[in-house]
Amino acid sequence: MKALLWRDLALAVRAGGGFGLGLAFFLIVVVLVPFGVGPDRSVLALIAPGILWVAALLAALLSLDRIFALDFEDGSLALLATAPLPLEGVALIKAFAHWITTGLPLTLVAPALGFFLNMQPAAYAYLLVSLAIGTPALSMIGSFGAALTVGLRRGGLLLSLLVLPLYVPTLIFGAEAVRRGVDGTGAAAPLMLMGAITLGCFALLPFAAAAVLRINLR
Amino acid sequence: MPDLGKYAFEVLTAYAASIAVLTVLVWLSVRRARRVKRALEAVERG
Amino acid sequence: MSIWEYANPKRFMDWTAPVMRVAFAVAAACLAIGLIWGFFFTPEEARQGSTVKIIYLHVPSALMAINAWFMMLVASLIWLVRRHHVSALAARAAAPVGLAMTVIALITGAIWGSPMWGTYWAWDPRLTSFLILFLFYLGYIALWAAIEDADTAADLTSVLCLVGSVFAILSRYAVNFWNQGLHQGASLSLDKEENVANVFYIPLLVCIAGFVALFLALVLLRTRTEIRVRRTQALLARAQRA
Amino acid sequence: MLQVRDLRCARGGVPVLEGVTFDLNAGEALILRGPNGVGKTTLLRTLAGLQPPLDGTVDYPEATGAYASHADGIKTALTVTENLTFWAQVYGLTVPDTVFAAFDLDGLRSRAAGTLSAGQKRRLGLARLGVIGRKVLFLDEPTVSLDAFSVRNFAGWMRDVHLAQGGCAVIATHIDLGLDVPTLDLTPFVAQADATGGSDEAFL
Repeated sequence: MKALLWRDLALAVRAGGGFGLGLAFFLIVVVLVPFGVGPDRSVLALIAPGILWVAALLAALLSLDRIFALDFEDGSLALLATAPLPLEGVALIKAFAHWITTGLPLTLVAPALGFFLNMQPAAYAYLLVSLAIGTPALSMIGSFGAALTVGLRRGGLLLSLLVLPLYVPTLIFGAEAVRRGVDGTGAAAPLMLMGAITLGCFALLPFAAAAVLRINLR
Repeated sequence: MPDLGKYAFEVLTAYAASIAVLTVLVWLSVRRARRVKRALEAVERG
Repeated sequence: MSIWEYANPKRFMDWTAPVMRVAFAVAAACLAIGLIWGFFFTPEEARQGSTVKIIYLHVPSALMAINAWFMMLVASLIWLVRRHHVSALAARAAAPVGLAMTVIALITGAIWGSPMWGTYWAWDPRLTSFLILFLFYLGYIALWAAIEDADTAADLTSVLCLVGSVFAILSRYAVNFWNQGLHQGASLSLDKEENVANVFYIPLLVCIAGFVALFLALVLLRTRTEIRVRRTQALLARAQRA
Repeated sequence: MLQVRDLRCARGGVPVLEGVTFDLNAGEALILRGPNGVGKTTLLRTLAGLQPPLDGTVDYPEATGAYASHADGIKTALTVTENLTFWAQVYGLTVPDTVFAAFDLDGLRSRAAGTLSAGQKRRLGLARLGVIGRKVLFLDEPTVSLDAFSVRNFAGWMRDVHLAQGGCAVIATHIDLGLDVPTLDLTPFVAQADATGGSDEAFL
């Protein structure tokens, strides 16, 4: 399992643009928002957490279809399926590698970008915590979606259509946690619920992803 | 016609829209069913 | 003959032909009676004025939108466990009908609430969860369309239905959490005072029966069509092989 | 070591082969012959466990099977050594130094796999088999895009290293490997047009 993780991280850094791709996209989306919404600082401050969360979601979504598609095309997915490594483990490791290359950098950079959107100072901490808890779920759900559409033509488009509805609970709880954190009504509840979803995803989705990979490898 | 009062427009649009969606759904399903049935009979005969 | 024998495609085609016609007849009758009765012969409700008449479309369609997904979930499980083609095709057949029911529920719900909320679309939790259900239906139908091999399509869509159901329920409560909720209380809940006054109640039941019958008839019709498509493909494949 | 009893396998829900039965003891190999599309790849994938058979059984000791297909699963961004080290670690082993010589990869150790020629990539794919130390091999056209010298080299490795150490292999190939091993022509096992078990059977 560690070998697969190291290989995927090495591949991401060497060939896939690695950490940069997700971050660049995230930066662009955040910078674009004021052009769309207008430079009014009070409006921006109000919507900053939501925008950052949606941007994180889209950045995660962007690099999802590469998780399995590359291995599927060059045959290593079939070889992995016949290796002693369980496919559930492969799905888990792929999700974790995706999180490290996209989710983690987003979480660290998001507060800094909050600065652009004139986010209230109180929100920085909550944003960081909520993204830290939420982005792993985005990667795991995304890994399942990628496994679902790995063999299909135009899989990327279908992947977004299938995965975005699955992101709704995490997005709602994530953005809500920051909002409640800021206006003092206690962000513990949404954070814990989101944490429950993330743990649930990591507990159950690898099996669904493995089952779907086996079907697609048939 | 019952006196629908202030919200006549809303009630009528709701009914019209719903009935429209249902009829389109039924019409599409029936049309596809007939077309597929003809195709199957052609293959079975052919 | 065990119940599973009825799921054999050929036998399924035989016994569903008459059932489908009966279902269409019942649906037409109930919908006609229910809607006309509800539209013409029920008094206006004190608070909502005549918009209460929308109840005869919103409640049944909302009910069917959710039950359609539940039916698809059961059909997917049957396919995954017993590999019965008919149940996978029935799930595929039910999806567009469920989608239509969700659309009706959204339209009627939005319009029904508009006097109270002042706008045609308010982010009310229950209405929003129908919007999310709409996206799930869309994804499910799109996945069926994207896969050539019939068995793989059935397997993948079944797994999507299972996973989707969990997230649909999660979204249902997440949405509640996100917005306190302006939706009217349940029109048909069991406790007495919450219930709709009697004079509205009977036509509502008739409408619900009509929607259920229509759903059943449409699913049978579309499943039979899917079976005929599969049979055509199978015959052509066999002819090509011979 | 490998028992196959009355195997029936399908491709895209359509039965392709049926009644396939053969045994392989340690140190033996079997070459599959037959026209393109007869089902060699389907049979190998079923034997390797990538797809469930419609009928019949495949028995070989737990966790000793390995599969190698046309696509040799090489990551172009990694070097030859990294590719092999990865596969070795997945199987919990280390890369034996002899494997570079056996597959004539000595000069390419630190070359990125992307810069290799088709023949060199194929040799790297085969070298993986030398690294993972699996006894029962299912090889689909292993010597495609290899020159005569490399083919003899591979055949030598198969005979002197793999089979000699008690391994066995089922190889689908058109190229004469120069190995004096039994061959199995799959034509008699082709499923009739109306063979049962396919996913369309319920609709016919």
